[in-house]
Amino acid sequence: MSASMPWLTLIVFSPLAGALLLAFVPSEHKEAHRMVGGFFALLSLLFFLPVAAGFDASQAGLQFTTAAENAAWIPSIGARYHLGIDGLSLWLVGLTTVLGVVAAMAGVTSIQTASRTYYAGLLTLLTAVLGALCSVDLLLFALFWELMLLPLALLVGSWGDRQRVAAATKLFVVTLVCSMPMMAAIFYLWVKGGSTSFDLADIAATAQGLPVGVQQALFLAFCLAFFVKLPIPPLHTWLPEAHAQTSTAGSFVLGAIVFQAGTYGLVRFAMPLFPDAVYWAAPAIGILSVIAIVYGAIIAVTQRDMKKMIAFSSVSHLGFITLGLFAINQVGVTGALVQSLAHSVTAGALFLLAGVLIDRYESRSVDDYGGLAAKMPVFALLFVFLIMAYAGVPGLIGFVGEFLVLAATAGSWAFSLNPGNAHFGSLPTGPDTTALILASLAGLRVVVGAIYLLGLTKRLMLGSITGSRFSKATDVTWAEAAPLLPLVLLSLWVGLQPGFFTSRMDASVKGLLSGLAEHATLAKETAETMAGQQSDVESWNRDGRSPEAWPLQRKQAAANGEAPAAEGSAAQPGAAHQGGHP
Amino acid sequence: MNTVATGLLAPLLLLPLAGAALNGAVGRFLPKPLSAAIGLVPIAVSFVLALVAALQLHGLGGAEAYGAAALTQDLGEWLNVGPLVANWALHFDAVTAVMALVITGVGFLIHLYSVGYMHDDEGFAKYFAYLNLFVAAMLSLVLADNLILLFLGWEGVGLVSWLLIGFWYKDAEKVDAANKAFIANRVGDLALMLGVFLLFGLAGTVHVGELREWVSHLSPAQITAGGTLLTTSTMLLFIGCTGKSAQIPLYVWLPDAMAGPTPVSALIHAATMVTAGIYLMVRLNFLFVLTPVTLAVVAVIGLATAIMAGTIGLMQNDIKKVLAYSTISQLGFMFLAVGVAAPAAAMFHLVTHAFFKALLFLGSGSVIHALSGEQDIRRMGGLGKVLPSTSKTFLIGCLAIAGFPLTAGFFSKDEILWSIMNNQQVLGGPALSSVLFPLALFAAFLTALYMFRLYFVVFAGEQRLTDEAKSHLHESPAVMTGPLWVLAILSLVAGFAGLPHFTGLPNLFHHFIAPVIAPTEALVRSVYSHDSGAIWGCVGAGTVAGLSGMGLAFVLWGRGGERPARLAASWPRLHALVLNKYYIDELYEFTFGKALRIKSRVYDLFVDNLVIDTVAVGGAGWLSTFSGQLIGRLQNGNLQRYLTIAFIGLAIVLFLIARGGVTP
Amino acid sequence: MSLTLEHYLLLSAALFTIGAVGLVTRRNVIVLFMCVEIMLNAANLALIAFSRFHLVADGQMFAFTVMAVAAAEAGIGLAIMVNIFRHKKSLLVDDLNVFKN
Amino acid sequence: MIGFTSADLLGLLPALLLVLAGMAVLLLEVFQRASFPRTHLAYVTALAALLAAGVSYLIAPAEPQTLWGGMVRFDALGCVITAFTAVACAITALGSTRYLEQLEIDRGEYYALLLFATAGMSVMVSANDFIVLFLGLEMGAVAMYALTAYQRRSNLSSEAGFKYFLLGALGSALLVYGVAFLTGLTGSTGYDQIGAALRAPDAARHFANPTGVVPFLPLPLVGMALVFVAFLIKMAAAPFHMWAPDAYSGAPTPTTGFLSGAGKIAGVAALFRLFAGPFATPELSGGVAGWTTIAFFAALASIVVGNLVALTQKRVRRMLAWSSVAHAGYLLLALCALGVQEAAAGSIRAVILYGAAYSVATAGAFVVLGAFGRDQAEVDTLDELSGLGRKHPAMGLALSLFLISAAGLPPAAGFVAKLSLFSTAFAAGEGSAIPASFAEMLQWLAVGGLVLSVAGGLAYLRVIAHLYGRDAHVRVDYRPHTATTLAVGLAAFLTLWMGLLPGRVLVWGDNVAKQLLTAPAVAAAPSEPAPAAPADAGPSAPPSEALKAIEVVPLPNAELPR
Repeated sequence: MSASMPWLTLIVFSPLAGALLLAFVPSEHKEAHRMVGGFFALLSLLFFLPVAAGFDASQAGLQFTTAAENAAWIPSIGARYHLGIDGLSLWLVGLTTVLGVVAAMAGVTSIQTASRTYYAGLLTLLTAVLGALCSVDLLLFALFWELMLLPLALLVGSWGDRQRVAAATKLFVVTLVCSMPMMAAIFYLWVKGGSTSFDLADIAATAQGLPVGVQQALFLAFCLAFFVKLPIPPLHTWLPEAHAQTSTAGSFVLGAIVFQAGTYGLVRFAMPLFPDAVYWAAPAIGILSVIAIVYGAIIAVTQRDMKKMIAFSSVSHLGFITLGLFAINQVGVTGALVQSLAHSVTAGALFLLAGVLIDRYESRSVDDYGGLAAKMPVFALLFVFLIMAYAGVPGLIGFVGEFLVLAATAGSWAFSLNPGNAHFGSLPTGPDTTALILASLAGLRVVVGAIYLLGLTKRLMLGSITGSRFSKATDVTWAEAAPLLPLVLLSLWVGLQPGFFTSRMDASVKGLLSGLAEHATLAKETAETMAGQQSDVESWNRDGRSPEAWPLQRKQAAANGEAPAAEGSAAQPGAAHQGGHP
Repeated sequence: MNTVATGLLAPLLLLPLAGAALNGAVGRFLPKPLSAAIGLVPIAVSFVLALVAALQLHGLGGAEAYGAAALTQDLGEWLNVGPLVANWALHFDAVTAVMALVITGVGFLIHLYSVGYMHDDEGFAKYFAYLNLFVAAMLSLVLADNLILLFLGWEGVGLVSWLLIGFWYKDAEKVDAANKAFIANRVGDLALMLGVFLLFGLAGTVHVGELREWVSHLSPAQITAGGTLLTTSTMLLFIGCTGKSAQIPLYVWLPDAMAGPTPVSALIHAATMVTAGIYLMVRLNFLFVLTPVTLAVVAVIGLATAIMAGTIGLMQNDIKKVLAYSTISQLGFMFLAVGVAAPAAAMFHLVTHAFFKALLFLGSGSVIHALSGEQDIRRMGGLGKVLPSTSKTFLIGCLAIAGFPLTAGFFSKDEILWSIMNNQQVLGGPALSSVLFPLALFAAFLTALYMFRLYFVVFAGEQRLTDEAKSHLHESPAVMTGPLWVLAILSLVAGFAGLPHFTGLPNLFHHFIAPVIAPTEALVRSVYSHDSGAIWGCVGAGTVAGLSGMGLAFVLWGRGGERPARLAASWPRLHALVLNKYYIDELYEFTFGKALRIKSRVYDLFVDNLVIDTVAVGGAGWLSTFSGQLIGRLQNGNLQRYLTIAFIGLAIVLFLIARGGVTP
Repeated sequence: MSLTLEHYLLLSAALFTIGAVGLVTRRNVIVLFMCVEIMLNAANLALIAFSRFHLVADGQMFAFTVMAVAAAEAGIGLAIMVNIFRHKKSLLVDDLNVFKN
Repeated sequence: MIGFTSADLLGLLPALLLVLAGMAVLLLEVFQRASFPRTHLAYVTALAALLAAGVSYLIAPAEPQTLWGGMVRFDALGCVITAFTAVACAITALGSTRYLEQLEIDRGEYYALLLFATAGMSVMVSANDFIVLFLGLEMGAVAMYALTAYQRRSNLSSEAGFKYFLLGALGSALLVYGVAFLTGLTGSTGYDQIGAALRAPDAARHFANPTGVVPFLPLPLVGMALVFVAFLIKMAAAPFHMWAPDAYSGAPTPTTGFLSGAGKIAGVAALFRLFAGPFATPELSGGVAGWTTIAFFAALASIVVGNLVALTQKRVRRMLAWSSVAHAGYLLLALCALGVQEAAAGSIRAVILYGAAYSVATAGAFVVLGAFGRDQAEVDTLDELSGLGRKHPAMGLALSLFLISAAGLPPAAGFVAKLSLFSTAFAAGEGSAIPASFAEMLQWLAVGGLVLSVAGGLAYLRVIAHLYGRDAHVRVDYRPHTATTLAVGLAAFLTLWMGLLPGRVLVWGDNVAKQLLTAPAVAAAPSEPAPAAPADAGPSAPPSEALKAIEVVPLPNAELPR
């Protein structure tokens, strides 16, 4: 591992350097702004390449932390400049750097006025998001987290429709209000730990020593901040309006880049800090996520404003992230992370596609369009391809995340309303009734999603051409298509070769899960005391069928030279089966 | 397991894909013959490869256990997350061989036919790209060695079906039909996915071979204890199959899917894609035999679909819709076969049906082509003389589907009928069989009735053509009639591949796929009670039903006249009910259309806008602004008020101190 | 009856209260200012009484300081009042109303 | 007592420097030609202030010393706060010159007044005796009254000045009256003597209730409360804040920043010296009815009132005035924490950082606001700021930075400062010295304060949104000047530096805390279990004795000499 260079620092701060440089470029040099913006976003991506190449997939812990990246920052309060990257954050960081370049490209067509502000805001935002995604120190994370807000509000509020400022204000206020309890929780934990350290490990030790009730409250405070970013209803209310009002580039930034920090916050901080609370809250969060999925999808059906439709669809799509994470198994967490990538790529692409039309014809209403495929065949091809990627057609990126999350949900014990069913191993642990119901309901998105996505395709692309202004419509230009191409390629790459991505997550995900299982003392106790109270179906799962019977396990056991009858949990790190195996 | 790694499978799958990519990328710049060649050659090569693979597989045969012989090819990792492992791995066993041959064989003929049929279409290259893509997706469905890859193909064919139904996308109705097909399929896909998840939860694998192995290790006690879960999972899989194979309750998309080009209807909506459900159930027959409840449900649903679709088909006036309902009905027969633990019969009927239904569709395409796009049979009639090849081959198709003795349909349908009685123990005794059998006979009767109604109305009697249709009336070119004749011959002779056992003659087909369906065979054998008298009875009854259907059709429509109309008038309500397809479409439109939209509006306007946005978020904002203004109003600029408030503050401070004090 | 510390403190409190009540009730800004001066002097009285009581000079020193500072304050205060009168031609507190929220 | 040494002089050297510079500026004003550009005076003022800041940084003692016969405490607190206020003074002076020119009120006494005010604040925080405290306070206050009413031609300015003056005078009266009661303990005005008396073994007698029936106000408590309220008036904490919005709206714009920033932290620092020194007894700080309680309710009221009303303002300066009320509330929150032994050091440190961040940012923000305008018109409403950020990127960015800092968002100084401040409330909640229910209330207040701070943050964001939002306002322009640029640059640099690397300031804070909490008079108090004893001793003392203890003693000379 080439740890000699402070790659993470370079990734995080190269956009900021560009933002500073932009301050010296006169405001009328639009081309120069684009060049600087694109170059520094690209620089960040280039610095990511050695990290991706040198990443050690077998290691669960943080990597690429050089001495300079674990140094005292504010010694008197114990805050450190501590960056690190692991399997959980690797691709989030990588994708963000790619999306930064895409956003810079999107600005070329979408942002016609005040381009310097756009690129400066974008680059600052990138630094904030990347910084948040690399932070291990909670204060540093909080700093980057809050730093995201203003550039975001600026990007959303500066270009777009008349109500954009109101929308940006709502975004700012709702997210800031919801992040304040998290700030309070961070301070509280810091104080509880003796006011000496903000480092994740120390804070975790403090957190897990607190009474369970307090842990739960703090966990909720963290979740509030992250859920509003994702967003989970009823915290989503800022999203549709912001998307509808802002420019194409603003929508892209909002819809593709920013929420990743929410995902990251959950896996890096909220979950590992409060294992007991995670198990405690999992059923409720599962139900909430499913509500998000179904609710968002259903609302999207009748939206006439295409950006609002994609926004509500995003609410639905993003529910899969929390659903997967709180399934608390390897498939789920991996699926949630992949879903996070998938949503960035596909929803971002849809916003760009919608933007192409909106920027040309200045209408967000689907009723104003029709039959464009005849005039814009390449555009139609891109559109259908990305719609299908978004709808979760197998072989494309959208399928992987959704499928993994649904599989994990159906097989999860974490959602069980009977705490006795809590299970501290990895998948599969057999079906739980609640989980099955949740998976079925979440799966409704597959159907409802098809209804509105195909409806959208039909209204925009298919049918006969409406209106004389489309009769001379020309196909997408290179400038319009360029930002889409990386997204198309990513859709295919992740869809066809998800293993390339997931294999680098595996070790860290396992580490996260074993940590959760290890430290969830109360949940385990409850599970043990209640293990007797199970339905017939559940007990069949637990007792009637031993994990050794699983073909895969036997194959692995055989590969390890073990007898097939060896304890099944050997293949499941951290497993703690309660039921007796024959 | 006697599996042999081979390099044949990847090209088999990838060649059509390459053709699709090539035609999709540059096809529109190429001359049409070249596009057609790019479309045809890969399919032809794939067919040859499939044939080679099948022969190779045949050479490996011998062992009786399931999966005894299979060719495999692993193309690398796809999904690998913890226990969830699914590779790009292909698996070619007997059932796969049958499917692959049908897909590529019938597929090739339909491609060939399309060259003529689509000749004047501006989207010629695009059409062949889609068609090749379909073949690729369908092949990946049948070649998949795990359920996730199968699901890829499953969704893939749905996607291409969407593209092809909406091929003429400028017509909004066709687009609606395409969307309807995709959405209905997605409902099934969801169930299928859930079934797979449940299986994965139970067995810890999605690999078909490993699943079979897992099943073989289950003890009877475990099967009893897990009955609910196993039944649930097979039921979910079955619901998935009803989506793709257009059975109750998800059949509604198929008639509308006729909006696509006719060869597409022949390939996708008759011969191949819609049989995917049957294929899946046969593939997983080792699971279905564990759950008799599901089997019974499959049988009942299949038969109900067969009858219902038959009655609807009787009333339709669109030539393709009649065939569509016929397809649904025939698929119902196949489901019935699966349900009565006769997967071999189901597969056999699948193959023969692929021939004669493709033939019928292509024939109808030929008619439509000849009549410049006319599809309403009321404006046809008397075409037998004008379209000799088409009418002859169409007649052969009708005979085959009606089960005329010694045609392909005769053998395959009778095997199903016979299996109902023969396997009655599997269905829990004679009670269910004795209900199913007469109804199945009725379905067979209906089949003959509506098919020959179609034949007589279209080809016999006097011409009722529009002037426009008359002006261009011509027999189709050889590139179209050629495939018709090939399929006609197959429809006549294919039956002999599956001669019934009880005749003592070799049932080649059954023998070929026996290893795959061994678990079901074993179950059937374990409860089998031989009764040869009943067998001949079954065959006879089936034949009589078919012939009487033909006869009635001749009586009613063979010579024209008012009889059908009078009959309809005497049963006005029943007629209206059937004519309107039992109002099922309206029901769906309500639940997935209107009700969903209403719900959506309510969520949007009431919950989202009013409750969350206006009341909760807006309310919080209003509250803070309002209280801010209220407090701000104190600040009226009057110094004396400031002083007063300061003194009040001071008084409060002193009160606080006085109240608390420090004294104990 | 001899005057005790209490008497002085009560007087001081009374003066302080008079000043406070005056501040709230009177309308003329000069009177308001005088009321504040009364309060200051009430405090001075208490200071001196305590000083005398403890026989420590600090309080008296403070009182002198307060007087000196009060003079300075009066200077600036009266200057401002003159300025106000120049603008408003009025010294009523109700006329000081340019600031509204 | 009599006579003083060079050490005494050294301790007050920064204040002396400021006063001398003020006098020099006055003389320069008198003897110069009319055409002489007053800008030079601004540079002189800024140099003197920065020199004073540098000196106070350099001479800061390692151990606290008592000078001037016990009347002045020479320690880190005084030095640090002097340095901060002097820097704020320098920023304000540099930022004022162009403003004054435009309004044609550029005369030397303005800068002299600034310097005197700074000197007064310096004396106030160094005070170890109520006389010195009062002197310093008034020195600063009188200068600030004059500055507020400085625009003589302006109706607004005079009225603002008068309101400030009258409330300030009321505060002075309350202060003196409160001091009178405290002096009543021993007759002395010295912090150390009063503290000793309150900490003496027989201190309970000062608090005893002679009758037990009538609500009785123990004199030291009343004295403490009056002194506290006086300072609450000075720092514009609710409900004693009413003068502030009017005064801030009327005063010359750059002055306002100085008034609200430097003035506030000087007051808080003086309070900290009192509350960590003589008032650091359980009876006075007390969980239920001591200054922690007062601070708690004042903090609550200030945070609520300040943030919510700021949200509704349409005028920028008035909005900043209201949110300064909220900031006073945050500082009071830290003051609550001072009452808890475990959190005391943290609260002092937090207040130092917050004070530094806030005073610099506020001064900077008002300087920028003052620099916008044309002819005699000033920027007042939000609309007038429209598009200025686009038109003048540097100024817009700087103003945004100051507002971000005030809103407590990164990367500006306010972020870490707010963090430190609010975490002290949590630390206090963990402490043992106050009732658990109160601790919980304190923690919830911190959470609520954080959430409410969003309202204030929104008010700031609205300004930023206008800066970048719409088209430029015709009437408003930026009046460029080197001095202004310097002032804004200095403030911006400090804001960023303290935001990203606040370590140095926090070290100062630690130093201050150490010196303040280990001061000889106080050192013994919290570390020994004894202080808790008086509270216990109270009930054990028989009532008769308690009565005797406060028996009214006739004055030695019953009749005062005439």
